[in-house]
Amino acid sequence: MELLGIWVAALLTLGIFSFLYKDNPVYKICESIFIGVSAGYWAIANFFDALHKKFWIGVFPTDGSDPDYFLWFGALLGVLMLMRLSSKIGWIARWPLAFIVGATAGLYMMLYFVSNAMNQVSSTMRDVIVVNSDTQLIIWGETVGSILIVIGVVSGLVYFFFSKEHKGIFGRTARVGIWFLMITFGAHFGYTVMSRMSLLIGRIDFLFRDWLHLLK
Amino acid sequence: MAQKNSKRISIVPFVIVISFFSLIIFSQSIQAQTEQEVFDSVQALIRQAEAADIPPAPVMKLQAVDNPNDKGGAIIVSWDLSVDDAEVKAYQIVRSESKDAGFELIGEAVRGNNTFVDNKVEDGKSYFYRVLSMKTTLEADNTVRAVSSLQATVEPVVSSAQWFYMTRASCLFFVLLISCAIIFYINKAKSGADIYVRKIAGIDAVDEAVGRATEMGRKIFFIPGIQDMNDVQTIAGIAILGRVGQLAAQYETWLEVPVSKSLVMVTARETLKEAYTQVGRPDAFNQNQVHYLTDDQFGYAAAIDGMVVREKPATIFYMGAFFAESLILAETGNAAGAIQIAGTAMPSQLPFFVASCDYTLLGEELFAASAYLSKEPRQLGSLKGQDFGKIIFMAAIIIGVIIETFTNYNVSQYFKVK
Amino acid sequence: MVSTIATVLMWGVGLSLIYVLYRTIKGHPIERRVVFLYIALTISLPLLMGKTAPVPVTADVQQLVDALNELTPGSKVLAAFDFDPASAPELQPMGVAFMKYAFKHDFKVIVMGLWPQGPQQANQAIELAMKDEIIAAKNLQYGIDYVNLGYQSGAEFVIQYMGSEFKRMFPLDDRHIPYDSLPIMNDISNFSNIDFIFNLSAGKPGTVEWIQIAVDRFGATCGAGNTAVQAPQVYPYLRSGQLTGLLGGMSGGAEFEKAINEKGQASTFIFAQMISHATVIAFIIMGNIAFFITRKKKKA
Amino acid sequence: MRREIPLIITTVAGLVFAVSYFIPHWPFGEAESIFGDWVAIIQAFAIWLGALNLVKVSLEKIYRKKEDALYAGIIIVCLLLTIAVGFYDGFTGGPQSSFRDTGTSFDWIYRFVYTPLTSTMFAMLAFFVASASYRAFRARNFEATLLLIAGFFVMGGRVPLFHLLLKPFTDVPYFSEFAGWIMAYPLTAGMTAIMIGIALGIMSSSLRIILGIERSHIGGGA
Repeated sequence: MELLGIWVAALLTLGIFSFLYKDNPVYKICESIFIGVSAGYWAIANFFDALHKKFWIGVFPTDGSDPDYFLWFGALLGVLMLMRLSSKIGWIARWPLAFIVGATAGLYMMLYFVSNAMNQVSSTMRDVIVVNSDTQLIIWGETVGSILIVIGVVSGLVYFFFSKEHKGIFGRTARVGIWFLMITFGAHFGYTVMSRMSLLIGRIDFLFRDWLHLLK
Repeated sequence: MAQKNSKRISIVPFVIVISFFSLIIFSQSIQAQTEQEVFDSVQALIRQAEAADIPPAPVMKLQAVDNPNDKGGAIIVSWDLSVDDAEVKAYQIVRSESKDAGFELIGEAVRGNNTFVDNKVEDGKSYFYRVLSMKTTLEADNTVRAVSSLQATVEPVVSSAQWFYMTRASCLFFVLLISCAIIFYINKAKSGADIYVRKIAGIDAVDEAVGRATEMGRKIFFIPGIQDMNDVQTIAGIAILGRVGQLAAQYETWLEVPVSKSLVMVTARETLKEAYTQVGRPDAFNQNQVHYLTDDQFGYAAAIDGMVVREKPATIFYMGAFFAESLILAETGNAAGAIQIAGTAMPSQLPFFVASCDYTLLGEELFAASAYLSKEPRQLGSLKGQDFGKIIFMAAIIIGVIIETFTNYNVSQYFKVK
Repeated sequence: MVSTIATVLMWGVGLSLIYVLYRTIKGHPIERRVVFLYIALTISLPLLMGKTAPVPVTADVQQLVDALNELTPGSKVLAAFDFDPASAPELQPMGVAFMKYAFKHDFKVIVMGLWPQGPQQANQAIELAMKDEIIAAKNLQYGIDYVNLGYQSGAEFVIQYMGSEFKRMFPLDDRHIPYDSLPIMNDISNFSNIDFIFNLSAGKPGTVEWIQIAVDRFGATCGAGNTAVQAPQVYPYLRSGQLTGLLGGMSGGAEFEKAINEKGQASTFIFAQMISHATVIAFIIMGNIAFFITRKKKKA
Repeated sequence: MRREIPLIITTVAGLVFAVSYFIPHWPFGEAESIFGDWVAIIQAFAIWLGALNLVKVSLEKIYRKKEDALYAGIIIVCLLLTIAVGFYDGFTGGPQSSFRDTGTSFDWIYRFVYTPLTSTMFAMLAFFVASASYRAFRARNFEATLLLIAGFFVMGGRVPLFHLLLKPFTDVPYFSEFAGWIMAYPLTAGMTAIMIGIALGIMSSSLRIILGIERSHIGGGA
């Protein structure tokens, strides 16, 4: 089974890569298999791990604890969600959707405000002069860095400020802001290249090692 | 009008932030500094304790308190490490409802840890705790023997739920402040007040790009990304499509919108039809300008790829949510020599657009552009409210850094929310 | 033998770039598929050459290793595997190295995933770690020394409820054993009983959500390994101390393997990674040289 | 009715989550827990909705005998096959076992069909990045130049590439440290500004949803 598996995996890999030459039926077949298997995988995982584990065990406990009747409401909302498949009563799927949207909005509002705004403001608000606690000397690399962070954050926010025209000192600050943003995107760019190459290395390694046995 | 507005907004937040900081500094300066004394006494105790052999010395300063700021059901047991911490295998936490008997093991904390949170308590009941410093020794006959010494709490402790997270008070203040600002500006925009939005380079370039396509007699492509209408970026993209549509209608240039979601197709058709009508050219609108390709990510990219190579459009717009296909699209457009204007809030795709397109709307600029072009009060008001928030945070950072650097006050802790 | 041929071919590929540069300057850039071929070669050949490269351990990685070193035997570590096989080349080596480290240091490991594929990847990582001789000798028991809680739907909401009660989200573990029958979970109710969270993340839900909820709301300590695409987005959390240590992409994995002295997959890949970066850099430079020459000509 | 009920549901759910951040006491703490269970269950149903919808769309394609009917058929067969194998392994595995245990047929599908397909899909991006870097990434203005230079140092510094080039002269990994410095300071600064902006954006849209000013998710305008 293992050997058959490796051959199947290798052929599917090559099938997807055939897209690089041009879009072709083999690629489309592999892609269709992918879509089907992927949806099936998610469905199975959610059946056993979420619906069985969370709902079924909750309302029919096996360890003698009290059943949690509230879970039935959750299941009811879930079933309403499935109504979307019908065009006649599909509108009722908006109820569970409204619940999810509302809950997410409520949770996100505080999560993002706290972790991404307040705590970041707090971490930017530091003594910019970094001193080595033993020698009492200024650590220049970190001090310059800390000052850069303050300048970068403030000028970046100025760039994303839309109620005032970018003129004069405001405009020049925004210009500095965009430099910081560009360095940020540049670093993102470098990391993205790294990521993509890693994935390809992983695939080629599979072909060479497990399939062709060129590597040990 | 706009100028006056922007002046007012830049003073109010500063006043708020400065008064917030003054309050902090005032309250901090009246706090006594007794931390050091407590620390010294503990050190003295530790020095007094002899280095006992077996069992390890008991923990010190054991205390059990109700977990503050929670919905009840938790008690925090904490102690100062045994002086023989290095020998200790684990601190065993035992609990009883009476002071002298009926203790049960409820958990262990490994060496070096000085707290244990007991999450299995009932609110309203009194509990007594004991912590055993336990170590195991291997006897001559190869059996493991555990020895321990204990320390007990004297006062009973009761857990309860609290009504408010005190540590989150400053957070609540800023949430309310900014929320009020957003609601205020939305209402103001709804009542017809003029809300100013600054110039955005990519949007200014739209006229030029459409004009160029007209001169060259070639097509314009508008690509609204691969997400459905439930994504705010797609909605923002469609708002920009309205503007592009108006210009295309005026210049009589063929605008083509290939989409990957059927709902986007319907919306884009309506938007374009309206845009053509607004500039008095409803007859020039053709349903087939907006057409569906495929839902699939790479399939969509490959199809557009083919269209661009065959038809060599003069201008291509990418406005919406893009994922990995952004690369393929931007590369092909670039090779075909088109002017490319992109806008997305996907941080991992922005670098590729910046490097290969002529103009790029970065993140929030996309939403601002959409607010500016659609003139919708909800969007305009929110934009202004968010700007208010930005000013608050900018002011806080600048003043905070100055205070932190040149004084001894620790103001950053009031922004750190736990 | 294979590696010698690969080395010779690699030099050939490198030299042929000069011709590519010449063509590009002349205004006849090579076709897209030829670029594809170059990438395929500059990744395949270095892999076959079987070389490694020295990796200096960076501060972000060292911070994570330091935090792990501070944990004592018996510490309870939550390992959240939030990725799918698509990102496995980057994250799986980190997962394997972490498991080896944790088992060798006698941590109690609790595995879970917010992505359904995560627990399956974790099983593979544990399986591989168990093959290590030292770890095999320990004869670790499922349910006592480690456990796989499986996946639960609800993304960030799962973390939110784990903050008050793990059991509520995982009444059964992955093998359908009730929570209360697992000795390892005996004195674990929520994050307050967990000493360290190690998160491997390829997107959403992932490190950002763990920080926002487990760390900022419930006071846990969290270190993470991220795909390189996501890593830059979490750097602000690193500075603010919300995140304790970060492994970014393949190079982060290789540095981690070096720092904890567990040579693994990432270390063997880093040479190919390096050559592929060199190729991309070369292509960017060539493209831009041609761009500036043609622009000058137009102006003149 | 059709409009009001979803609106009320949204507001109640949103308020419970926002308020319980500040008030842990009954009823908010409890309501939050119960709602959280529901979210997990609804999201699991949503995944099934997606799978069923895929079947529906594919069946429609086959019905209309479109050119991609063959592919639609493959999708349905693979989907049903995976689900069938998963159910079989999940229900017949006996006690203390899981559908994802090593050695099950479902694990075979995972290892040898799902894994190669999904990872190869993403691995293809490596090729596209390379060709775009050659044909499209130009230092066309100051901003793009800055971006490419930062990318250059990060790409070369995060792997031992520049370190090896410098090796004949010094053993200190200057380029690695410089790449680390870019990440620790300028990147962190830019990213923090973006994060604060996004946080405010999410806050304002959440606020609009909770207060019922934004209704697009329930199919209504302003």
